[in-house]
Amino acid sequence: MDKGLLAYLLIPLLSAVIIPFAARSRARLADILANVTLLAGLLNLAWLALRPSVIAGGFADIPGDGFSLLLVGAVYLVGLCVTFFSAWFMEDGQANRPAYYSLILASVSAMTGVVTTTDFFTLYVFIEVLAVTSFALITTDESTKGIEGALKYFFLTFPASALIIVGISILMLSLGSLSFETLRIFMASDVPPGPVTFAAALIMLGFLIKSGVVPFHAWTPDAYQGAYAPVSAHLAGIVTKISGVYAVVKLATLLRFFDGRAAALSEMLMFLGLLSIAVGALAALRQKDFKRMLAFSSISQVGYIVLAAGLGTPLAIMGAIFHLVNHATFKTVLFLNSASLEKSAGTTDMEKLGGMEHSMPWTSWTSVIALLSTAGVPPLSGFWSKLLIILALWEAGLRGYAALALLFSLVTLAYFMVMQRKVFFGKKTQAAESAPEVGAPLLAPVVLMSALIVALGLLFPYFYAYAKMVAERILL
Amino acid sequence: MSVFAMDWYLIGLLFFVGFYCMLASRSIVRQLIGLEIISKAAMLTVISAGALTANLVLAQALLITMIVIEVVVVAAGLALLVKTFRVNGNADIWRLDSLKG
Amino acid sequence: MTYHNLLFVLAVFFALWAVTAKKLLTSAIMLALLSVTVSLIFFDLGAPWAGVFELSVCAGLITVLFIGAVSLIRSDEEKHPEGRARFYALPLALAAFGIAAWFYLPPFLEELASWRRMAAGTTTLGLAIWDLRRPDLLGQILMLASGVFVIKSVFPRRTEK
Amino acid sequence: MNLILIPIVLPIASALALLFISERTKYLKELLAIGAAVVSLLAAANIFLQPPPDLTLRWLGSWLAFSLHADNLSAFLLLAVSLFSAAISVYSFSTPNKGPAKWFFFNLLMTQGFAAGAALSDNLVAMLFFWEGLLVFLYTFIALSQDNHAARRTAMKAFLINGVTDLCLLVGITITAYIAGTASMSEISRDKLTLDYGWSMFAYVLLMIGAVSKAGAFPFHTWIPDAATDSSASFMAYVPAAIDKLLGIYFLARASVYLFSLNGTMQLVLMSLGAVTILVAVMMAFVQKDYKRLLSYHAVSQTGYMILGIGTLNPIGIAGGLFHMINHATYKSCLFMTAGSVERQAGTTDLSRLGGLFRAMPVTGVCFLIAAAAISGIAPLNGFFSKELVYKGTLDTGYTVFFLAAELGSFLTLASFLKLGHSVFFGDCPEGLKDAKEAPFSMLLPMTALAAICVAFGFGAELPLNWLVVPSLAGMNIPNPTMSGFHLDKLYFVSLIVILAAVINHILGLAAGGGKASKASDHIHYAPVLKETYALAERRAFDIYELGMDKAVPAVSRLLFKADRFFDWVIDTAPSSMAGFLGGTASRFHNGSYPLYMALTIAGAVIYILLAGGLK
Repeated sequence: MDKGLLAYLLIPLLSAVIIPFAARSRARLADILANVTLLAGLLNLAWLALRPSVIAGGFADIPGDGFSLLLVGAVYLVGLCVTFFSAWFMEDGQANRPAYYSLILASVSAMTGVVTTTDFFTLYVFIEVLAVTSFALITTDESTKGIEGALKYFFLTFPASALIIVGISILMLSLGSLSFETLRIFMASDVPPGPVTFAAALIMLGFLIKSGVVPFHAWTPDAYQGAYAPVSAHLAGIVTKISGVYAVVKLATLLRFFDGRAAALSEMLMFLGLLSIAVGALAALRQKDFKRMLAFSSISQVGYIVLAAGLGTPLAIMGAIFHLVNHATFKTVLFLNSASLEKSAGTTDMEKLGGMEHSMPWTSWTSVIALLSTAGVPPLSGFWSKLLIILALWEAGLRGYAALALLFSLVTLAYFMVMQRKVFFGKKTQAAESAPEVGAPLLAPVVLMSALIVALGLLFPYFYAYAKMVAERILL
Repeated sequence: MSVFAMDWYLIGLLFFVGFYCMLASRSIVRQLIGLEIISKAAMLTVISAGALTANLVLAQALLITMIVIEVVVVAAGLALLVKTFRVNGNADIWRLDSLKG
Repeated sequence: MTYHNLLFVLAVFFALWAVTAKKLLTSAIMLALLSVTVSLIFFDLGAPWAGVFELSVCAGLITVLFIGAVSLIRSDEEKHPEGRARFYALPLALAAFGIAAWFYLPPFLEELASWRRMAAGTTTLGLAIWDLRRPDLLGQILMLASGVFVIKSVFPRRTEK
Repeated sequence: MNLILIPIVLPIASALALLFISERTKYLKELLAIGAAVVSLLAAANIFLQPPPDLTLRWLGSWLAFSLHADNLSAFLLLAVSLFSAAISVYSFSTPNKGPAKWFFFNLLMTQGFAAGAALSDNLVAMLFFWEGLLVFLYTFIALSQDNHAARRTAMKAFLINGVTDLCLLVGITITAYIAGTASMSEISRDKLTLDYGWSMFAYVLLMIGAVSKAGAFPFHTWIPDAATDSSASFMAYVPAAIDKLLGIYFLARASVYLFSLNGTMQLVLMSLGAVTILVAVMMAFVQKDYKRLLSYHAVSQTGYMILGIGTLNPIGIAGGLFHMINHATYKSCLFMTAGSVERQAGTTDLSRLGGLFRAMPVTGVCFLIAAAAISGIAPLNGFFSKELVYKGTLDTGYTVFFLAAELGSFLTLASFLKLGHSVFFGDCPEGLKDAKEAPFSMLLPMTALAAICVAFGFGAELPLNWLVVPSLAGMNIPNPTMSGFHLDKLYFVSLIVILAAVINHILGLAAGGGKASKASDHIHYAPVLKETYALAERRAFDIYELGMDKAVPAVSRLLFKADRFFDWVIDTAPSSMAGFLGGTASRFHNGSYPLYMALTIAGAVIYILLAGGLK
């Protein structure tokens, strides 16, 4: 475990424990505590990474491998956006308000644990914590759909833990250690891999199930659609990415796919990635609910990351890391906007919405930015990550994969255009007449994230230097 | 056949029973029981692997953590069960199909 | 040896019973018996601490939780009993799987065992937990805290009711 | 800044500036347009007198240099373009309808700028750029000249005809530049292309089609008479009468003697084209009953003389062609201007409802008489001299038949103008026109100026020949023709015979038509054989555009529609229905059923494990 980043785990945990006591008499204190904790953490991280001397030095003196730091930043950012949004979104009478913020902080803490750990079993522990908090968060508003989503999430992903444990025990049997470093050294050596790759494949399978890759994706749309509105942003933006996709990318780097020692697994991973891209995009085309469409889109985007991870070359890993961060930004924007829609218009059914642009311009235009970034339109950040992934595929000689990835990127654009036309553009409908724009506090996180999308796209060269440094550190 | 292979063969049967239960049962309680069976099987693999490699210390250290996790997970699952029972009046997971499309 | 294998077979048997039992209460009790069997296996394999934890927590605490939940939903369960056919098919399916796996799994597992790497030194369990698995302790704390929050979130204190 | 840019940039800039002027300002737009045109004219005169250095802007290497080059011919053409722009902008000062006035001046200045660019371009690609720009503004010019459906339909007709021929020009230029290895006209002319090589024949024919179509020759002329009725007289006086003729003949001359050295066959083709154009158009013109429509057919007919002149390929013929080009622009503009002022004052251009206007509009009448005499080739006006040059050139080639055809055209031209003049300015004045007044000064000024040029170029024919035409020929490396004293030849007497014949014909026609001047052509119109031909022509049976629109286009469009449906199906329906099908399948699959999801997950996991299961 990276001790340098331990504080980012402990402080939210502390806050989470304090909140129920502090908020006993004044419920609002819970919001403030949670927001302050996350904001302070974020500022601290920004100081750590964005000091001029660090930037000038090409991020060379970033602690650890840099990947953790980046993801801790993403976790805190999304967490802050969600808590800030929830503070105004949540109704005042909500009984489980303190518990809600405690759970968010606990999940932030667990995610920090996930991204800073250096051991498979610890990874498993934190991922279980994350999963447990997620179920409770999904059902925050006690709606039928929320409970349904939570239950499906619970039962469809928990068997994955058993697979991970079996993988871990085989790893223990054949490798004798559970640390990442041992596996990396082992894979870099000439020793015949034996059951180690099988163990890794089992662990990978567990994480693939948890990240919602086709054909293990069935829980994803239900959980995202059913979840309490801000929680779906938290869940789609960061939680499932950290609990599944992060581990897949990490394993891909540890297994050194570019060496070809685990070629079968690499090929399987790439196939699953492409399958996810295709199924997610095609299924999203026909959705009628805004959140469900976003969920399918999320599956599709996760497919890109898994595809890149399966390829495993430094360029592809860089693309995967960057896409992971980008996915956190644009999916958070889109899901928070769906929450705004739900609050303002009372529904996320696209058949009932329409012409919302007239009454909710900010929501509409931030959605446009986010969806263009998702679809990979230059110069937004999503373009660069997809470009890196497709370039990596092309360079590796996988022309067919590259072409298909590009094609489904167009399909992404297509379904988002359909969505945008149905929900935001077009003639003013009854729903739009009676739906006012949400207040500034609800818009602030979304606008911040949109600005970040644009900024990451425009300042890509700086980010490229960082991502390159990260990719080199974790691969070499 | 070695003891280890026999053990793991029977653990495989346990996995099968657990997964079959999760696939076939409608009741959320029984789903949880299936989950429990699966995680028991997973625990057995850990201890068995530890015993095989004379690494029981590490295996037990892992197992204690796993048991703690299991308790919380089951508690969370049962909490969900109670909640869904309150809201829907039944504990039938097959009837939960309002989210579709 | 026989005892060891018998325990495993017993575990499978209890699992089977837990799944196929008509009453959920029986299922919960069979699950507890499964836990007891598993903890006996742990003792047999030389992992007493694991066995103790398994016996106390899984066979005890979890069973209590289960029985509480089952008694909560018993009325509904009696009104709408599940179709039994699927569960009667389980022993047959298990037999089919067992016979198929008998030919496929053991060679695979033998080879797996042949790749084993013996552990080097031995320490006590406490030292191992404290020295090697310290982050797991942190995880455990987080897990327990989360469990509390989950329960608080799912069953909040209703002020108005 | 090079002076050479002013005639191009200034009008375009002014045109764009016009768009920002409020609709309510009274004379600002007109004054701006006139000012721009006059300054351009001065700049053009300066360029003509002191040719500035070439201007070359590189685009894509040397192959696509945007080079402007003012040699004698280009400068001459630029001067003519600017002159007519200035004349028309002054003439349009008092256009009655305020609505499209802004657009009129906008189009006028745009056309001027692009025409100047086309005249000055040395590079074929640059010229093509300006040429296509003219096409765009041709469309907007007609479409915006009147606010009705007919104007838009005619605009589309003009656009399509010229668009197709411009496409030919494009292909021709591409092939030419490919064969020559350069797109610069001056470089090509150093080593002229011959027609021996198969592709170069093809290229030349395409260039020729582009040029004669711009000039409005048969069979690409059919939009001009329609435009005469569907658009304004100012437009007719400007574009079909002046600019199009100037540019078309300019480029025909360039292509025929500057870029290519032609052989006898092509000479015959060109001369035949010219003769046919003269005859067909003048036959149609003769029987028209509308002032502007009659003039428009003459505009086509006169093109024939120019093509004939260039087609002779001898110096005198080419000189005649070029001289006729500038003369024609002068008197035909003048004639359209008289038509415009008659229309403005009398409210109609129908010959049967006009008459006796000479008393009311003496200045217009005199201008008409001068211009009509000039177009009919009456000595000593400018048309006489240019036609004589063409005749001389034709006779020098030895093909007497073309000479005879040209003389027949001349006869019919005169006859039709006798009829026109008689029915508009003389004879009885209808009731409604008793109190018609003279046109305003702004209309009379350019009219009289152009009439004066007609007279001046007639009496002093040496002057334009020596200053304009001969240097242009010299610029194209054509030996200086001997042009003095030729009109004392026997041609002079032939012309006299033609004039007499026309007068006799008119008198006969008047007698046959019961004294009504507007029916003076009926004896030929309804003569046997000709009657049926005219009937067919009136039904536009000879109009390639209408033929194409009626017969070829529906068939082709049906075919294309089928093809389009197919491609549409391939690129749109098939993927979207496939995506819809797959998406539908996917969304039907996600039916919310937990056991299905569980089974899927477990099956996926089992397959994954089996695939990953090999220990090796």
